[in-house]
Amino acid sequence: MTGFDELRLTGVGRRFGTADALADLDLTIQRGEFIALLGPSGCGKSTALNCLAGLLPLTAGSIWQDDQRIDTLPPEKRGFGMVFQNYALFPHLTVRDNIAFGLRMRRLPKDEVRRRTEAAIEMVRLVEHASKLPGQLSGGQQQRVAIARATVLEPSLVLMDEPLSNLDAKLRLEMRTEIRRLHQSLGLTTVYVTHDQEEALSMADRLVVMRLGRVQQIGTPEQVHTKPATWHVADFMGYRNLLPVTAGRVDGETIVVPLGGTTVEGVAQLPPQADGVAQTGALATGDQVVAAVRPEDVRLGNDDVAGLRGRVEVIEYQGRELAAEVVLSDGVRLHTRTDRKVEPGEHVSVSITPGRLLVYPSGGSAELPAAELATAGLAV
Amino acid sequence: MTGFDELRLTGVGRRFGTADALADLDLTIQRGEFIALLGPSGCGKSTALNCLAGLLPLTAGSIWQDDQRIDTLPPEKRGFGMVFQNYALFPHLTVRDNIAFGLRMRRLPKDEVRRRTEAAIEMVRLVEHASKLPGQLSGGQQQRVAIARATVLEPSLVLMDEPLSNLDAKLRLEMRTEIRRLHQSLGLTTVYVTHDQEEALSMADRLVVMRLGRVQQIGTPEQVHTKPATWHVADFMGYRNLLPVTAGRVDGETIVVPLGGTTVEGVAQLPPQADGVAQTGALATGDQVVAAVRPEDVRLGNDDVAGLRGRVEVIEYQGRELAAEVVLSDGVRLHTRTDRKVEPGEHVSVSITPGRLLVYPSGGSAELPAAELATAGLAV
Amino acid sequence: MSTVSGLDWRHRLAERGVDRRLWLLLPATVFVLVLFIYPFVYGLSLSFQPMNGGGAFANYQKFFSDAYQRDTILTTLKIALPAALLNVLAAVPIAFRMRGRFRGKRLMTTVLVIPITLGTVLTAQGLLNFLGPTGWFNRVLMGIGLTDDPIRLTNNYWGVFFSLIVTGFPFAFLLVLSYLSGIDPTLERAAATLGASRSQRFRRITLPLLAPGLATTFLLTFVLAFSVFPSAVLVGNPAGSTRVISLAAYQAAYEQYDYAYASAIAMIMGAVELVVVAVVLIWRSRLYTGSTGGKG
Amino acid sequence: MSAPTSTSAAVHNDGPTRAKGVRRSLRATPTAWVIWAVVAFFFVNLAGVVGSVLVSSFGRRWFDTWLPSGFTTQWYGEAWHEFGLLHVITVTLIASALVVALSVVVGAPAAYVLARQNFPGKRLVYITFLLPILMPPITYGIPLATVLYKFGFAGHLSGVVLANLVPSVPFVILTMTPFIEQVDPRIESAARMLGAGTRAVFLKILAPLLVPGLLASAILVLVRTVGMFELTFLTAGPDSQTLVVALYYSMSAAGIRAQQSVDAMAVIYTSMMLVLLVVALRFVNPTQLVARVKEEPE
Amino acid sequence: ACGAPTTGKPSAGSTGEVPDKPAKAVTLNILDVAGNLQLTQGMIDEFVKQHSDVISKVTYSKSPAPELAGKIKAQQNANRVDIDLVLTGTDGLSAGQQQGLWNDLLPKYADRLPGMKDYLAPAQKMQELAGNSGVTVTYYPSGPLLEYLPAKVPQPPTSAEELLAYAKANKGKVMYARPANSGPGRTFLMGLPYVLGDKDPKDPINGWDKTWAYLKELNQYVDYYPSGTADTMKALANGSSNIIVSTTGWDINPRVLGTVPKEAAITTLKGFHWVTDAHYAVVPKGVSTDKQAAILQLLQFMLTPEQQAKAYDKGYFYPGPAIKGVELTQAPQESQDAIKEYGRPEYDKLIAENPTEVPLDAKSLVAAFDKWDREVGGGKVKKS
Ligand SMILES: Nc1ncnc2c1ncn2[C@@H]1O[C@H](COP(=O)(O)OP(=O)(O)OP(=O)(O)O)[C@@H](O)[C@H]1O
Ligand SMILES: Nc1ncnc2c1ncn2[C@@H]1O[C@H](COP(=O)(O)OP(=O)(O)OP(=O)(O)O)[C@@H](O)[C@H]1O
Ligand SMILES: NCCCCNCCCN
Ligand SMILES: [Mg+2]
Ligand SMILES: [Mg+2]
Repeated sequence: MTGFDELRLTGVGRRFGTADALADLDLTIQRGEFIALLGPSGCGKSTALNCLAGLLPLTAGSIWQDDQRIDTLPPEKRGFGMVFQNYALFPHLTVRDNIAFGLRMRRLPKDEVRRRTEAAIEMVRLVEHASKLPGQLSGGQQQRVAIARATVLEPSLVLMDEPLSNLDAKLRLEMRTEIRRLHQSLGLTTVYVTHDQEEALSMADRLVVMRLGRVQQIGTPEQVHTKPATWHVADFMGYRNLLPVTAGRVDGETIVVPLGGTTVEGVAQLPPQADGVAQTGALATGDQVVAAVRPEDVRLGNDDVAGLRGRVEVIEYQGRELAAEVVLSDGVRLHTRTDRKVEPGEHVSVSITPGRLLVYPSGGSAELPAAELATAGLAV
Repeated sequence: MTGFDELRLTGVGRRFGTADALADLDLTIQRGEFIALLGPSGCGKSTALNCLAGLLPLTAGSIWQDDQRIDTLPPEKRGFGMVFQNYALFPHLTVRDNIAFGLRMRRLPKDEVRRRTEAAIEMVRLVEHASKLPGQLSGGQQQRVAIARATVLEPSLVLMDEPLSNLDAKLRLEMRTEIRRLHQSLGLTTVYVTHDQEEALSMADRLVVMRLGRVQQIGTPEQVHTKPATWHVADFMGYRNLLPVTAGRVDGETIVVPLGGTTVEGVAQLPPQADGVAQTGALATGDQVVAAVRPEDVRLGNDDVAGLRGRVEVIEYQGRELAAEVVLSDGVRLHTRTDRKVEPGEHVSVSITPGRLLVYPSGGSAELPAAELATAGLAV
Repeated sequence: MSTVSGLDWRHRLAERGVDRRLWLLLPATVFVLVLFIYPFVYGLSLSFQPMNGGGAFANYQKFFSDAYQRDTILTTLKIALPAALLNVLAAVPIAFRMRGRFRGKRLMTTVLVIPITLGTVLTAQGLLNFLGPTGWFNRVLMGIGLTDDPIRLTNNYWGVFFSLIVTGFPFAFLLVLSYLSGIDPTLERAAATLGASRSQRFRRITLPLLAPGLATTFLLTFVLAFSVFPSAVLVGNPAGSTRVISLAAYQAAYEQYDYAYASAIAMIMGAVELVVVAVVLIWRSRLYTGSTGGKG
Repeated sequence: MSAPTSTSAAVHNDGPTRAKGVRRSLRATPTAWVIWAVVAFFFVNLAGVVGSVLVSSFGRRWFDTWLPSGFTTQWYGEAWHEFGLLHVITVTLIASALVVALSVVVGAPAAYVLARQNFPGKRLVYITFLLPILMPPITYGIPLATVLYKFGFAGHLSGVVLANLVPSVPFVILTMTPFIEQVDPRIESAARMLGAGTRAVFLKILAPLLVPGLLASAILVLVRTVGMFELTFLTAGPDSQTLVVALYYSMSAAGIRAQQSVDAMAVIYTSMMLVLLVVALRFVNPTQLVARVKEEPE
Repeated sequence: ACGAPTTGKPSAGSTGEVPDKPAKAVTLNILDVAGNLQLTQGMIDEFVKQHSDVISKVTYSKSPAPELAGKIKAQQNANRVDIDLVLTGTDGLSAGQQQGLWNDLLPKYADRLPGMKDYLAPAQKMQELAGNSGVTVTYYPSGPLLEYLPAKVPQPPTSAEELLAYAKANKGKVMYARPANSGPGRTFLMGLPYVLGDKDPKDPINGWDKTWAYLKELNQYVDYYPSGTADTMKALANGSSNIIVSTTGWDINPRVLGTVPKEAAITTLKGFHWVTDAHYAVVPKGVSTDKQAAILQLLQFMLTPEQQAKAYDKGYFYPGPAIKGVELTQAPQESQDAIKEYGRPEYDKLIAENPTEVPLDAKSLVAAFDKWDREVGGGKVKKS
């Protein structure tokens, strides 16, 4: 089975017992696209990949490759490649043989197998380890074998389940580049699961953000990053400050919310429509809403400026910048980032980058559980 | 075996066949310290943890807990806790029983076991999954079980091998906080392997940076981050631009190196002395050196400024900022980060934050292999 | 420091596999030494004390110089090797198919294992009854006109062979099935995503991981088949084509009451088995043995 | 046999889509058909083998006909009384339970070391454990019995148990070794890190993971013990004869015995084994394993 | 000689003078390796009932004969003999004699066993064969006989030649079991030299030329040799064989049991001699003198006519009694009924009119088996 023009998942679902690990997944993947699946741990990303690969039978929906229905095809007939989250290396085969396995299955000429295998080994920087068994490798080395094994086949669709999670930052960058390079030079289609937003943002053409087995938002990195469709997505995309408040004045897209004894202006957001783009409107004064803002968009200034004010509590050194928690006068705790040298206990002014405070409908108290708020680091 | 005042590793080494996976590790860990082990994949981090835990016999050196030599004690007698890189969950036990296992081994009263287990389950947010078997969990869920299982015992020393690698950013932050909290509230001593620099920098009291089985630098996060001891450490710490050049004029700490047809000033670095802190001096004009600078310290400006100039080649969207590769007039390729909107092909001026270009002795060509440079993304 | 070098010594030993875990060997070793090796050495020395005089090796010479006795080795191998091979080879694909989940699987497994309970006597009686000249099998054959005269399937090589299959197959099946269950199915799935067909997955992944277990299974089935005694007598032709070596030993011991000679024959029997076993073990030691992912 | 339809991947419930979709489970390969045909053939014949004995054991007289000319349970009654089978069966059960338990307790740790560790002299140890399986009891049975009589073990149940342990312990060692090799040592490491000593590692971690292996070797040891005539005979006292001694007697001793009576003994023997086996399989299914969980959650 | 860790001296209490009566009632462990209990258990139980002051309890066990010697040897080497009385055929008896396992009861205690004086003449010969350690308890003339179904063989062969001719004409229809595994088989083997008039019927290696030649010729018309008499009986019953070899016991008892049709008949070959058989009681060395005393009393009890009459059984060892003057009418009713229905009046005549011979001694017998295995039974291999 070679290339395809598009891959369509319609209403794909997978149930374990009574729990839906994946539900109602509708997604069309164009040939050559790089799709990243994102979402909290346990949200169904691996399940989705497994369904696509044919390793888990669907409990609902269907998968179409162009006009052919493929969800009943066994995995080996689909011709997709997969990097397993737990690698699933063949313990009895050396690194080299693990990588060559797929090529051999295709009965390629010996020469070509050797050539391509060696190239893949080099790509993942395992030349000195090529004759070891998986059990003799470090975690990151194993992960690289898994990557090489799946990509050496240059399959029409590569499914990667957190393929870089055990690599250090430097190697991760390099591998990212390699994966992008492979993707582009061979015109592969890639579905990539990652928990690393930066990875997702920088590599993917489109992101699929999931939660509890359901898609929350599908969009370009920029869309998802700047316009999260729900406060859950915002939460996940690094809007670490999620404040359940009551909407004040609403004026078109602009909505005023109370904060720190005063009010700030936010941009109203509405749940996405079918086309996957967030729509505005329909938020009214008095609604329970969630205001979301990233730490980077909360700026600390000198104490003497008017507006929001707070006291620095916890600070954490993070490379160039500091992560600081600031408690406002109304007790709301804000996560911020700053390159100023601040000390715990210091009083500071706080300003929010205009247009970067997003306001979401809360979706009812059931949708905004206290526990979740607490875990989001928010003092209610 | 309960608390200790210090843990001393002297000359610890571990050899597999003819290859040293770990060599000459000297490290003294104070009670209550949080030590992070950092280094490229395969550098011996897990090996070091395994040696400490007693899971791998040493081939050299010894380990002392206060005045007692412990390297021949079996693991269960050392009373350390460990999060395994591959989790190593008990496949036949539910999440709850996995976590309770250690407590049961201690023959704690049933009540206490239950109480502490439930608390740990809650800590890692697995309440709904407590009765599942590991095989029914997602990757991240498994990893959380591993964390809970090791920490619920509140051991005198916790060894964690990339415990957060399979968690999404948000959960990772939360778990980090939990781990720090445990560490502080119980006064645990923690040795933490991570490939995530930010994690290492933000959590650890001291970092141990390793390479090829050997320690490269031991220091506080700030020391390691701003004064990497060798260009290898620099490389690893995100100094993505590593330029092999010939030293120009040397003036105390200041050293002039050629770049992009002109010259720039850098800060001379020397290999660390025994105390682990980098020393300066002794670099001479004409030496082969490596200049290192982080992408964040390479700023792009308008085309009209004098000085370094280049053309933007690849750009990559990374959340708020862009990662751009700029090719200078002499063909050197620099990785930069910018929040300006630049386009591929655009001509820009390039400036380097003063004092942020570090210059290292190259250690001879053997120490600066071409391959490694290539993998560092550098066009030679 | 002398204590330190003492400890280093311990690391070195541990590296070579000598550590306190070896104590776990103790109970079994003591047990075997006391209850087996000690009596066995008597048997061995007895074999060098021929009842009717002669040199120490007289019994061995007697055995090898008598074609009637010597041939028992070949006779036994001719029965035991094919039977053991067939048992193992048949068990593999069947066990392999019993892995997935399907309705009635438990029943199937149980039914396949049940013949293990038959024992040699029931098997022998059953074979004699069923395959005998007027047994159901021949009745059916003659009934549907496949043959006019009953075909003889007992009191010859085939009788013994069948009895070894009936008793040996479930044994092999049970072991193989259990060994198989320890192999992580994810590995096969990984192979499937790499384009390996069912049979390729089996050959390249499952089989190699199963091989150490297969070696052991073969060994045990072979040893059981090699020492076949009651069925060689009951359903075989004990004076002729199924005159196996254990029968020769039995006759020496219990018909001629020449225990020394019997011991010698039994030693030879053990030695022949040992050769086969050694070949298998050497082969096994070259296989990958280790975690197969299924239990971790 | 319903098997062919359930071979390939008939592993999941029929979802709503499956009705329309290709029935994957029906695509049994030709190999599958051949295999199941062979299995079916095997079973038909096996049923014939077992059935003919069963029928015969209830037959009054059975000459050149499809079935006996009459049915009776007299053979069972006679065997039962002649050998005091109630007692014999009790002894057999106790002896085999003890042998199975002890051989696992003694054998499993040794298997563990052989599976996990390379140490000098390992080959020698291995051969030593192999020998009792290779060597027919003729070579060591009588001296072994002497030793056991000397120390007052033989002549009672304890002698029977000890003597049967001689081939059983190595048997457990041999069968268990590959099972232990399959277990990832890191699981054990994890347990040790949590403070589990060797005993706890064995009981809490290895034992559950090795259930299929333990079960398989226990069943096999059981079968061997229940069927081990020579060593049992040599060491048994009048009160510690096992069923196989009675069976061998009825089969091969001098004197006249109705064919049906031997068949009845064999059926009794097999029924006892069958009960044991079914009980064992009831409690532990050899294929219902940890790995299963990974395979198909449902 | 069979290599045991220790070679023990007889344990205390097993040597010395045997009292007339045990100091207190003993428990006896009796091992039967010959199927003899079928005949004698009634006698023993009766004794215990009547003399519970001598024997308080008996435990019976049964085992095949060949392994017997090893077990006793092991016990004696360890000085712990727990088998007090063994009931055996000639094979077990002589195996034990070769190994020196048995206590000599004779002639020392002959006076305590007056019943031995009444042995039938052939039983007396069997007793002589037993030497000093065994006491004959049951006797039968055995065979060789030919057994057939009159419906299938209207004119049974009456001489060796005729048998051969019949076998030739009816390939595969004459059958006997492998002598080493079968009483009738070995009786046939030992009886042939008399029928054929061989040089030395007691010397199978040098004196049986005609016998071996005959057997080899017969072998050409025999399909296979089952490994037990029972299989030949079955073959006769189901029609896959027409003529098998038999003995008196194997003729009557299986028909009683229903394994062979009642209408089966027997015949003999011209010039045949009975090759007799007996069962013995032996006492292993190491049995305490008290127990020996009890055993002597028991044996004497068993050798009384009333008890011996139980040996008629259901024709199992027909006739069974070893001593003179035991009539069928003294036997239990059940026994009488069975023999009345299935017994053969012609046996009395056959027994009275044909000479009896003792079987081969153990060594010669083993040699004969070996030769038969190699040259007759083993000959099959090349043929098929
Ligand atoms: N059993 C073994 N036999 C041979 N080499 C081994 C064995 N175990 C580890 N190694 C090698 O030792 C080196 C160090 O391995 P280790 O697992 O300590 O790396 P690590 O720093 O934890 O890497 P990672 O970040 O990828 O997990 C690696 O190069 C690895 O290949
Ligand atoms: N075999 C199973 N039985 C029951 N529940 C299961 C099974 N496999 C997965 N699940 C559940 O399904 C949900 C989705 O799992 P999945 O592995 O797809 O998550 P994920 O998005 O990949 O998470 P992670 O990032 O942690 O790997 C999880 O809550 C998990 O517990
Ligand atoms: N494995 C040895 C079984 C011994 C059985 N003895 C049977 C005696 C046959 N005459
Ligand atoms: Mg996952
Ligand atoms: Mg590691």
